[in-house]
Amino acid sequence: MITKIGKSARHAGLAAAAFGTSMASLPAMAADAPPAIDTGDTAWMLVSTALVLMMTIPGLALFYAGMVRKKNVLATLMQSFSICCIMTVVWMVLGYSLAFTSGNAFIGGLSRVMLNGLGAGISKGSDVAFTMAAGTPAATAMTIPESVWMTFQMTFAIITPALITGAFAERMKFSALCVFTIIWSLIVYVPVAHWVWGPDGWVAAKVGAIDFAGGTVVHINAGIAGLVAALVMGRRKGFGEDDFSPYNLTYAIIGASLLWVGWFGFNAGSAGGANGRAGMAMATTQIAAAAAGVSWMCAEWMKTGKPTVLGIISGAVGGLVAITPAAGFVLPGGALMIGLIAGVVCFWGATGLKHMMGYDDSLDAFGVHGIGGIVGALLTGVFAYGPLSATDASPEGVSGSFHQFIAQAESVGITVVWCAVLTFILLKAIDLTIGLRVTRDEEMEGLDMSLHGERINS
Amino acid sequence: MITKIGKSARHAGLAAAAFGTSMASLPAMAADAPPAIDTGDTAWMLVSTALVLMMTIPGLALFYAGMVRKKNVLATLMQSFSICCIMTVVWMVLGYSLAFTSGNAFIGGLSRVMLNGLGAGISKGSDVAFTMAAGTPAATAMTIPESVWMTFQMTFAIITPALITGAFAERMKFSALCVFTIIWSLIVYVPVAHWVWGPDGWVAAKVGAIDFAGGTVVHINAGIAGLVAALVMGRRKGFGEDDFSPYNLTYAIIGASLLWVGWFGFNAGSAGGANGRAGMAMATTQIAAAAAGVSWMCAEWMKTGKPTVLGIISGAVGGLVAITPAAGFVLPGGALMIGLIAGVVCFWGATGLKHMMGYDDSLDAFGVHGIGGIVGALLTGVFAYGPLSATDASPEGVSGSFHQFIAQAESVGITVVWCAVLTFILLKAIDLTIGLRVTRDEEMEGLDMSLHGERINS
Amino acid sequence: MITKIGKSARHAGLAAAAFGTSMASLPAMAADAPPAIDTGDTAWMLVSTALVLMMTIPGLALFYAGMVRKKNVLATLMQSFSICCIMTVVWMVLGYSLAFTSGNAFIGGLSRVMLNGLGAGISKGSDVAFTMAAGTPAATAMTIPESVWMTFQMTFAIITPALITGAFAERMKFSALCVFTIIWSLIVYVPVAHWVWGPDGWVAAKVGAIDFAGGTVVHINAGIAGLVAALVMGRRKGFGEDDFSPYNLTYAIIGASLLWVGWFGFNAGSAGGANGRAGMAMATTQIAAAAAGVSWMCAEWMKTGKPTVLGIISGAVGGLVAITPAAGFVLPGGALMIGLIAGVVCFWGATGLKHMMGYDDSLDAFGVHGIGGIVGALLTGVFAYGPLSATDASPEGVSGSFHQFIAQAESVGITVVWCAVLTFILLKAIDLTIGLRVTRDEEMEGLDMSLHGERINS
Amino acid sequence: MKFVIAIIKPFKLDEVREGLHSIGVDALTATEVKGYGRQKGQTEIYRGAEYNIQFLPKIKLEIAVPDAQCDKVVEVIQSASCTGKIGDGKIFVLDLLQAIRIRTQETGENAL
Amino acid sequence: MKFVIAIIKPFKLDEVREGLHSIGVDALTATEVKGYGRQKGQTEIYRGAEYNIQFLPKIKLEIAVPDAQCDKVVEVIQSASCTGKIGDGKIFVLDLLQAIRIRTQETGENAL
Amino acid sequence: MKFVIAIIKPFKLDEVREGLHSIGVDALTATEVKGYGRQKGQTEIYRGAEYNIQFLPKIKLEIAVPDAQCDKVVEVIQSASCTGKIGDGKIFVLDLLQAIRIRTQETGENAL
Ligand SMILES: Nc1ncnc2c1ncn2[C@@H]1O[C@H](COP(=O)(O)OP(=O)(O)O)[C@@H](O)[C@H]1O
Ligand SMILES: Nc1ncnc2c1ncn2[C@@H]1O[C@H](COP(=O)(O)OP(=O)(O)O)[C@@H](O)[C@H]1O
Ligand SMILES: Nc1ncnc2c1ncn2[C@@H]1O[C@H](COP(=O)(O)OP(=O)(O)O)[C@@H](O)[C@H]1O
Repeated sequence: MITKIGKSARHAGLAAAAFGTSMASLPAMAADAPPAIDTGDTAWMLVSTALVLMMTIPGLALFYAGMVRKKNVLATLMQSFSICCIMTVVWMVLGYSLAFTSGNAFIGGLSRVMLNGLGAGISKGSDVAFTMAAGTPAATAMTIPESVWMTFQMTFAIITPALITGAFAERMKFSALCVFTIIWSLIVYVPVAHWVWGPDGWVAAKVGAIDFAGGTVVHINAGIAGLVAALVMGRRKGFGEDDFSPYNLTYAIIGASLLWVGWFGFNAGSAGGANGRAGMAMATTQIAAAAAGVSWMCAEWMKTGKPTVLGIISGAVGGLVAITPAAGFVLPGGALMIGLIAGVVCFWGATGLKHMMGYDDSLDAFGVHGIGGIVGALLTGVFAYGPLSATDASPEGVSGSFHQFIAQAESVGITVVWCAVLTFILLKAIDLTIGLRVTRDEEMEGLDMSLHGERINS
Repeated sequence: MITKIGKSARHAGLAAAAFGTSMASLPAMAADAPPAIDTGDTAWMLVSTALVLMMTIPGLALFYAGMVRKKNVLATLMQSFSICCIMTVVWMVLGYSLAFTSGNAFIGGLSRVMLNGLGAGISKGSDVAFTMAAGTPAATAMTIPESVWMTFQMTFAIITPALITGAFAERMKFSALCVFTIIWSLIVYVPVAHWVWGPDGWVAAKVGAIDFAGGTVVHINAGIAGLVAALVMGRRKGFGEDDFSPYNLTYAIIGASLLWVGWFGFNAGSAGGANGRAGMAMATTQIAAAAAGVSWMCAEWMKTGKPTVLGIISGAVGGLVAITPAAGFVLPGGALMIGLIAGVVCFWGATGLKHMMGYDDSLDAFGVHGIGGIVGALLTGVFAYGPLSATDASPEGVSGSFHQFIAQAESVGITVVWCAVLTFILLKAIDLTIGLRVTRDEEMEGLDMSLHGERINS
Repeated sequence: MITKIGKSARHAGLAAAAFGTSMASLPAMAADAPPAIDTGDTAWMLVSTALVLMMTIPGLALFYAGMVRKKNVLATLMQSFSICCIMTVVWMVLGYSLAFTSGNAFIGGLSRVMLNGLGAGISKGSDVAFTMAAGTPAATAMTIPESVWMTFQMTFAIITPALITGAFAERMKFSALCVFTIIWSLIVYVPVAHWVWGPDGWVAAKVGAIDFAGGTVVHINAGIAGLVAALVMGRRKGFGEDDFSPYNLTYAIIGASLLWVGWFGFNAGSAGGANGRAGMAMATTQIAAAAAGVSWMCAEWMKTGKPTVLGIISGAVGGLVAITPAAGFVLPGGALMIGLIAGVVCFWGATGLKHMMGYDDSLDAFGVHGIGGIVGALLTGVFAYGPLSATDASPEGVSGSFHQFIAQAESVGITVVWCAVLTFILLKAIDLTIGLRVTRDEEMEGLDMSLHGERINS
Repeated sequence: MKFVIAIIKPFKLDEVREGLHSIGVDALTATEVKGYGRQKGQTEIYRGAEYNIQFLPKIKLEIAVPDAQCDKVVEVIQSASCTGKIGDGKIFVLDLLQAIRIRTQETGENAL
Repeated sequence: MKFVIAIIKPFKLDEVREGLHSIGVDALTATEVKGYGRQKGQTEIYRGAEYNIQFLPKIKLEIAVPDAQCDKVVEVIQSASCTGKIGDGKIFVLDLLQAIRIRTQETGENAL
Repeated sequence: MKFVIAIIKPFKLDEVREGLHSIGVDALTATEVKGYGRQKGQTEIYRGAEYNIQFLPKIKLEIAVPDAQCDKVVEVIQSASCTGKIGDGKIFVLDLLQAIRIRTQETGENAL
């Protein structure tokens, strides 16, 4: 059986923004005139876009770079930065159109290739608010210009492949990374985004599982791809023997902090406007991140006797991941529980599980994003609170229940399978053609010098 | 005689936001229907919350970490980050309710324990704006959801204890820090916040002194607590003899810069919405910070012959502190004066005074935040400009005068006494139970390794 | 013949904000009552101001500091930070009034000296939106308070001289820098800003060239001043022989990333509100930055065999510069072309051209900002799309054409000549009085220690 | 006793340490140094400027050894750190008059 | 003359310097080094992975001393830097043929 | 052979290297060190606290030279790095028993 991830609820968020909080747009919607934008909602979505961009550069770039050895710091930063550049072009040329325009149930259309027509809604004296899939039965009205929606979604398409790089840090060829990013985003990310968030995706069509801000599309996707990559590429030379201690955790804390701040754009921005749901999503995001930081720290303190910096920031990021699918749908108490659980489970994922299995997920892309994403997706089914996820179509919303828990589990399963299979095939194909991994000597010398001809002098 | 700190003016800011700038809410307020939120105000307060969070992580964390020795960099970062996590939970569980719900004149009630009922205002199609203490005579209407107000205030509750850590950097036990943070915030911060900003606090009830964005509640409170802690804990081993030069001032500049940027959320956000007062608060904040940076730099240049990086950033932060109580109430000229004075006085506080008295306020939590906060509170009484602080209740607002200056001084006195006494008792109690300070050997080895088992490799 | 830069179009952006997207202000404008502010537009402009401030501190400070040698890291950071402080005061005291109030065609008036009267628009219950040059025929209505407009423009006045410092890094006296900043901003920046953006500037009066967010006023101005400074001051000792490799490119990446994020405020904020043009400006900014990063990287990869971190970030910044004059006027396809071209041309400017000519533009202030600014200004004339730049006065807007291209070229020429001549005279005057350059020994020892008495310990 | 100083390529450190371990030498001191030698001419590229980076990162090892073990130690370092490419480094042997273990005050070969 | 090399725990630096000062030795050169020795096995924990950090931060002191002062210097360093715990470090004494003070061109013991 | 150790001011590095190059010495090893000596008393000012920074950054050069070249090398270093101000540094000469070039296994003066 096929499960349905999040469309109704997601769109509910948007619909609430359109109908609820902005009085200006109400009359416009009623008449035949195209709906005007709401400046408050637009302001918040412009900011959210900037915040999510900041999550990748410099947030994630630093978070990861702070955990590698000195000889790989620049190469690790380069991965996030170059993915930001590459994905922007990919999204602009093809990705956005395939994900967010009407096509068939499996993939969107080509009407926005090269962002053709994006400027149409702007005209002197009256900016038109975007209606996704306008003219189709799946039409979803928003209160912001399409350019803002497109760019906001672009930042999600950027961070997802960037998250994966944590799994194969310190050993992947840069050319392979570029090719992987382009193809993976088009064959894994874009379809899943269309199924879940697109106007006519097949998963969205059968309401069931809910996903507020991308726990499945972004985090589980990235985590699973990371796990597959870690398995396909093998361990770093010296794994378990040499000194792999992080060069400068200061960078990792700056990165984690900017991820946290930027996540307000990710989660509260997913409300589509500056409304009550955005406020609640910000509150729950903050609470879950903090609770997970505390719970990882306590677990570690009890187990090893020392609470570490790397521990508390990893916990906080794990909490942010776990609250992502739930942010706009749970009450503060639920967020607290999700955070506390996620912190402990991610601690186990990044330490116990990884060491038990023996794969080298260098910076715990799977341990934090994969595990945290799955925990969050499941717990969303437990703690969802009806009135927060209410929509016109389903006024009572979705509440936590065993049935909902199962629906969430199925949606996780679908994503895991699709992502794992395609990622595996893609990596094997790249390995057979241009090769995935640097040579042993390059790895020993460090990627900074061998791939980019630069080094940190200090 | 007991003075009254800021409530009327503070609420004036909110009231202005509610009644003045957002047309949408006007009709709603008139009728019996619950007031709708204003999306523009909500957008700005969402952003302000993110900005104030960014002040603590990574802003303050880096500002402080950049001034310590290499062996304590991570431990110093850890203090701000862990306080962020811990205070979020404390605020959610108990702090917010005790500070911002109706109770008695000294402490709030328990109606929002665990943020119970926070989700009530969000319903499909019409988000309700928050009215603090709704149904009581002290009711204050806002134009944003309660979730946003709660989270915005949470970021203030986070940064206040984090500021204190500058006073005892490089020598406090981490377990003692956690305990201190939890108890101090509940017995010092929360009551003062209630007296000043809560709906029925005793200080607020007798209008007199004004405090726009928390000069008293946040900065004087933190500065005095820091001074007491520096005195109770004693100096660092080697103080005045060994080389205590900062490891990497780059971090301190990044931190000071992010504090500056984030302070726009702190001060302009304290207007409660995106209105003229917010704009003026942003302008005065910018001017005072810059003027104080320039004046510290010049004082130092004249005295020692060299303008230092640490000097100019300390001055700027001192200016930001000093303008905090005044931001929305003074004209640009007043802000310039406040900045110029604060820069010189904080220079004296962090250099002359500290060395004269011989206490070891490691990173000048008192010298900058305490002194700067007091300077600012007093000068607010000198430079306040009536029309900017006008409210419905007091249409001519508060203008600078000798009488006002005295009122400000009294409010400072109350805060100083309450904070000093309770902080002292608390620190002594912790010292007698779990101990405040690391052992001599741990201090020599550095807190990074001895407390957290991590180090910066470089 | 004299060309006209941008006024009509710039004001068009503002007018669109005032008339188009905010329904609240429409009735107010119609009547005689002063126009009310729009909270959504105000929220976005408050945020944009914070973002542009973040571009300079810590963005640009880190971008530059990451490229110098260890002994000059703090001094380089100090340049941006102190310019931020100094320019704030200059702008407040004199700059804003001379640039943005009615005066004559060449310079503004003195009515806002010391920001006199800035608080007038804020009154209890009704904040008045700013109308620039109210009461004159050049009146331009906005939807935000004047305090916000003033502070937003202040951040532009800050970043422009800060950009120049890249050209003479590692060798300028700090006192000379302070003097240069104050005078240069008043004799070069302020007049050009008045001609182009002021209410009655002579350039603005003869519509022709267009400049959305300051490609001419900010980037060409800074780039040319940098080139002149590099020529006047001569090369660093050891140029071309000693090891000048960057101390820590990590800082440069953080800086470039924050520049990118902050540029959303710079470009999308130049729309004057949260409207469709802001959304489109954000989208084109993102696309051009990414495309230029990719094109520099590819050019370098092909030429030297290795894609460098410094390369891709320089390319991205070059793309951001180039899109600045075009951001709100071009479609995504045009932005892609501008980015791709700018990346390659800036690569040539910072590598080929510089080495060919032999000047020591230390951090490529001219190579990136000058060249990128010129490329952008010219290409704006090629890719401008009429409907996006439409105004009431010119409903069909400006479209790319050979005629427009020539107009753009002339506007570039005017700026280049004015800036080059005055900068040259100013630098010579400073050199003859207090001296421009540190002594040889100070340069060898490093500016951190010799000018500021501080060092990075590591 | 002898004081052996070896300048090696950084990424050879682990191999050398393992080699020494296998002959029972389990104590040494390592320092990050910059080497200048024949291997000059390696260029790094910053903004297209090909800086001639004359000082290259190397690791300096210092090992105090009993006379009897000295040749063996030199041999092991040499073979473990040799790549055959320019820049492999040098080994220097100095005479060591005295050694003291701080913890125990032991002296001479007992202290190594 | 002798060339004394001491490897000590970083946090003992100030004590050693004061000890040396008290016997009139006021010049030395210090280097941050990584030490590998018996003290191995210290573990650092990163994300629950107990990395065996084999190289520990140490400070290396180099002090050129007149023959007459050598024993005293060694004694002072030994007693000031001894904690009795493993990893305290070593002191090595080498022979020093010549010393030159760059500023004045003085040589021999006058140059120390 | 001799093992020359020179402690110099950091900004003299390039000049010394050029001086050595001019007499045909093209290999050396440089380390960032902290020097403690007469030049003490330099104060750095942090928030008005005049810390007495006793350890100043210096560069240590290590150069293995054939006996014949030793005096020349010392002379060149001395003259290139002398500023006449306090803190210029020292040059120490030790005896070098053996040298091995790792790449080729050459030994003795051929290895230098
Ligand atoms: N005479 C010397 N004195 C001190 N260090 C030396 C000497 N010769 C070589 N070195 C060190 O050994 C390293 C490698 O030497 P190099 O000449 O580059 O390669 P090779 O050993 O293959 O000839 C140099 O970078 C330098 O650190
Ligand atoms: N034979 C040696 N040669 C060079 N350095 C040594 C030698 N033995 C010890 N060291 C240095 O001394 C430090 C302390 O030695 P270790 O064996 O850990 O403790 P202990 O001195 O208490 O036996 C080591 O980390 C290393 O830097
Ligand atoms: N006896 C010594 N042993 C080791 N290093 C020394 C000795 N004397 C001086 N140095 C090194 O030389 C540097 C310069 O010495 P100093 O006494 O400051 O100046 P000067 O050489 O002009 O007398 C010191 O910082 C220290 O690194």
